[in-house]
Amino acid sequence: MAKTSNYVPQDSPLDRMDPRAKIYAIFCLGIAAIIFPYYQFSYLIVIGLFIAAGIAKLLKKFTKFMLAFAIPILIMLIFIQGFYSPKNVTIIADCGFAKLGLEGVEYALKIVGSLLVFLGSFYLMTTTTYTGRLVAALVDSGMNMKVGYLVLACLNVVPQMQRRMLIIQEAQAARGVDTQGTFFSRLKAYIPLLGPVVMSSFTDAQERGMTLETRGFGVKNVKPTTFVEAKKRTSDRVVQILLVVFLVATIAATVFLKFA
Amino acid sequence: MKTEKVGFIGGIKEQFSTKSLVLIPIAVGINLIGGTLASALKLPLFLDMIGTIISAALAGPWVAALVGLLTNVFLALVSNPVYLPYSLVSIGCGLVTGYMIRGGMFKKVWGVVLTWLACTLLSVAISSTITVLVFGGATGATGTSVFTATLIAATKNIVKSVVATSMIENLVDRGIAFLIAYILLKRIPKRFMSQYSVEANFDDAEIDD
Amino acid sequence: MNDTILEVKDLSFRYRGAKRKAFQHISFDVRKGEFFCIVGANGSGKSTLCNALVGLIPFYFEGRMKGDVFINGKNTKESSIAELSSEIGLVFQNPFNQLSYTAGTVEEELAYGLGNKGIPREEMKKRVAKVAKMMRIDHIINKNPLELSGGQVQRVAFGSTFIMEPEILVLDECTTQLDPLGSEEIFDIVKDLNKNGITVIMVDHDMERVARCANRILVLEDGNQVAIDTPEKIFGNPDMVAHQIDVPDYVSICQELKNRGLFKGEVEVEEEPTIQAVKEALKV
Amino acid sequence: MKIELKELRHVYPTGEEALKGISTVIEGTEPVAIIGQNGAGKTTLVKHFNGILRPSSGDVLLNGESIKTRSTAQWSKLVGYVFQNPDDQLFLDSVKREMEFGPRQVGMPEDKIAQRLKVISELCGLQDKLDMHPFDLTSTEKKFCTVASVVMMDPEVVIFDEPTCGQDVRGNERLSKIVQSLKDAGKLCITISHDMKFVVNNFERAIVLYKGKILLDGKMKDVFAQPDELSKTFVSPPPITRVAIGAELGETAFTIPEFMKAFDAKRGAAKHE
Repeated sequence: MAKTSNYVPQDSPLDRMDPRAKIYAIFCLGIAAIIFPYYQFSYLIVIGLFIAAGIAKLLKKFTKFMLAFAIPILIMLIFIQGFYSPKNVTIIADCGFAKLGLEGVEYALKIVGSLLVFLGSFYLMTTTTYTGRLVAALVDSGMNMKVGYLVLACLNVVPQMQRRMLIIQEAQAARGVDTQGTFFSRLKAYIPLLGPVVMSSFTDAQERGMTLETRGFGVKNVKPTTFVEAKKRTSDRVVQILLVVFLVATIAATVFLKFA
Repeated sequence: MKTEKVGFIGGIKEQFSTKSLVLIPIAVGINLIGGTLASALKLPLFLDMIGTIISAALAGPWVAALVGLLTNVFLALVSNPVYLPYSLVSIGCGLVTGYMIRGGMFKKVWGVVLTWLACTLLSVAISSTITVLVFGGATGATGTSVFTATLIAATKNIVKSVVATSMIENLVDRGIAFLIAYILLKRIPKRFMSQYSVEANFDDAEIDD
Repeated sequence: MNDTILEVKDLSFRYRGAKRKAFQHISFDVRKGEFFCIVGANGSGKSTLCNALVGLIPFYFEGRMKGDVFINGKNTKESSIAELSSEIGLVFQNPFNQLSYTAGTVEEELAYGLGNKGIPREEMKKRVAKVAKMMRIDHIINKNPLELSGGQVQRVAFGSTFIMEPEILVLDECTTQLDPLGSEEIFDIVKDLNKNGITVIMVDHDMERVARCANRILVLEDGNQVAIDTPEKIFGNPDMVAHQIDVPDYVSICQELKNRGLFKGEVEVEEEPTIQAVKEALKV
Repeated sequence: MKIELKELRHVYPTGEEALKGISTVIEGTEPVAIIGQNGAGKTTLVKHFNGILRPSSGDVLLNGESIKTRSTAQWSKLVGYVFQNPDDQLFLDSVKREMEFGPRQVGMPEDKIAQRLKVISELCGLQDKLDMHPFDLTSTEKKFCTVASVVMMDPEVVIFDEPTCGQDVRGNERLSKIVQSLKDAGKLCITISHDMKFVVNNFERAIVLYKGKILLDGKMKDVFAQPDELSKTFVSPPPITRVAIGAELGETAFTIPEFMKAFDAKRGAAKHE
């Protein structure tokens, strides 16, 4: 069965943190990493993320994810930008077929660094946040219930449809649809397999709409409540303020470095 | 139940009735299942916008755009955050397809071809921009990235290589996706369509005895 | 017991784009606390009628409706589906299409409708606990609804409908997709609810069950109202077979006995009385 | 047609052992019903008859050939399987196309397809609905569309998964007719069903499963003469049979004439005393 989210329930400070504070973290840390002129800075933040992952008891999973992303893209980008970036002036190595330029390598490191900050913090948020709580928090902050419905429904509907797909594969195989063979015979099997999913989805959509309507979906002039609690604690507010302060400080430092 | 003429924003709002809203997760599901199915059948294709096209035809451009966005958000949440910036491509495709269908493009085969080409061009433009500006040319060690790298080594031009790769990839993939979506759309039962169509081309006469 | 809770007056409906009406000129009333059944062949308009009772027609489905439905004297046309949901609830066939798809646990699922109506969390928790117990799902309250069996999901669907505190429950073939054990569990609950004063309107194919439960039965054929009467009168009438109504075995047995002059009075519609009747007949 | 089950075991990837050694032979044209509580292994068992599932150990032989030798799509010529939910199968825009799809997949000649289309559509009551969209049919007709699309392939064995689910009187009558005519045409019908009324009136042999094993196997009458064994797997006889047992008629009656015959016999005997 397909997984519906990355969330791993753990008893940790990161798990208890309000989802909104984590969203602040993604943006504040990410933007800071992008604007600061030296690429080393983003790697410092990445180290910080590793510490956070350790606190969240997810160090192993996090490391695996970060390495699986960082290594291939680093190699690709150093190859692409290092050898072929038009900005290259300082040559640090000559490999015969092309010359490796310092500016390109630094640019590659900068991109990868910023991406790692964004992806790492995003990943940490998804692994430490129950999606229901994230939506509850956003609804609490004034987000429309309909948007909340869409995010949660997508996460829940897809695995359901994937299970359905397996049954349809069996049903169509029993009607002689072969999923082996040449490219064209496999392509030909695509419609008998996807078709029933699409067609029956419409009946499903209609009935699910009925269900939502009878559950008071989209009632106007009512402030909806959620079963899952979403309350900001003082510590969450402190974290948010610290993150904003960090971003402001980085901006100040960047400006200072540029003009001084 | 009569639809009145409303402004642009009102028109967008009208596309989001409960009936359309429940269609969105299902269209996202079709996108993703289309993709999984393609890899299960070992087809070298993505085929991950069939749901977007179908929702564009049924519920309009903005619903389709949202389907595109949510598909990428879903992938970002459960598989790889790299998908997130590319949601712009999906949104763009949803809008272009939706508005072209609104303009009557799906009534004739050449219209479908035109929509396919427009969608492909837009995809290439947006996705190349993202690949170059956000990711510096590659998003990892995927087949596409390796192909791009090879092209760069040959042409010594990053932008051109990214665009060329994206062009090949999108042209074939979107083509087959449009073909399949078109075939499926033609098979959607009238009974269902009549519940969706905003146009009043259905016999809506009073009940009489 | 005799106060009318629901009244249908000369109701007709045609779906948009459809050639013929789903049903026409339907008129009946349902009394408070009654167990009312609707029977008829597939395609005779039963489900559409159910949708009209809960307000999905005219508010959700596109088409033309004529006539009125009154619940507690209030015309449904002047209400909304959401408002109606606290007076009349619907449970239909496919359990998995009755989930909101927004909940990670059964308790969140149960609470979803209350959340939309802005019920405070304290009240929500109280009602969830009460309904979970009633629907016998309190042991799976923290499970993901999508990982439950069809029977369990159907009980969750019952709970989500019932938590809105309706006085009338409309059950549209709500056990068709369940196995016998799952169906029995559901019917035990339905019988309990009915005993506690909830009015039940049920569509079902199992005539043994209909005969056993119903106070009155409405027979539909091709969208027309054919008859409305007690189970004994409906099933005891040989013409009903012509209206595509399956007659319970008990009734057939009684009629055979009657033909031989070994049984008097109205037909039996339940197992025990039938056995007694057969035993009596053996002695004659 | 002959299906041999040899110590068939099936263990799901989750570790659940659904079938714990099933051995029996299904032969000829005698319709077989497989009954038992949910989770007894009914569906798991029949999914081995066309290779959707593969034995974990043991074997299934179709006319002497092991099920393992071919794919489900290849077996589909020999074994047809009507799934419970029509929506898992239908995807074309007319009943006719739906019916022609399977036969074309297995390479049936066009003239034979045309000829069968006529016969089968009549058998399934769809002769006037051939141009309709399957999703515009009533649920009864939709079910028969899936039955027709499988029977069209002219398989030797037809498996029905819960065929009476959601059916009305006419639907049940038509199903009986289909089972009978398949039998007359020399085909083997196998069904999984919870509907005992349908099972006892249309099937001659019953295989009762309980926790992955065969609990009872034999003629319908003999099987239903053992209500205590049956209750182990939560199968209860149809109402008429229950009344016959309750009134101590001493016969396993499935139909009204059978019931009355038993009744008269008992009454006659009582009078003689």
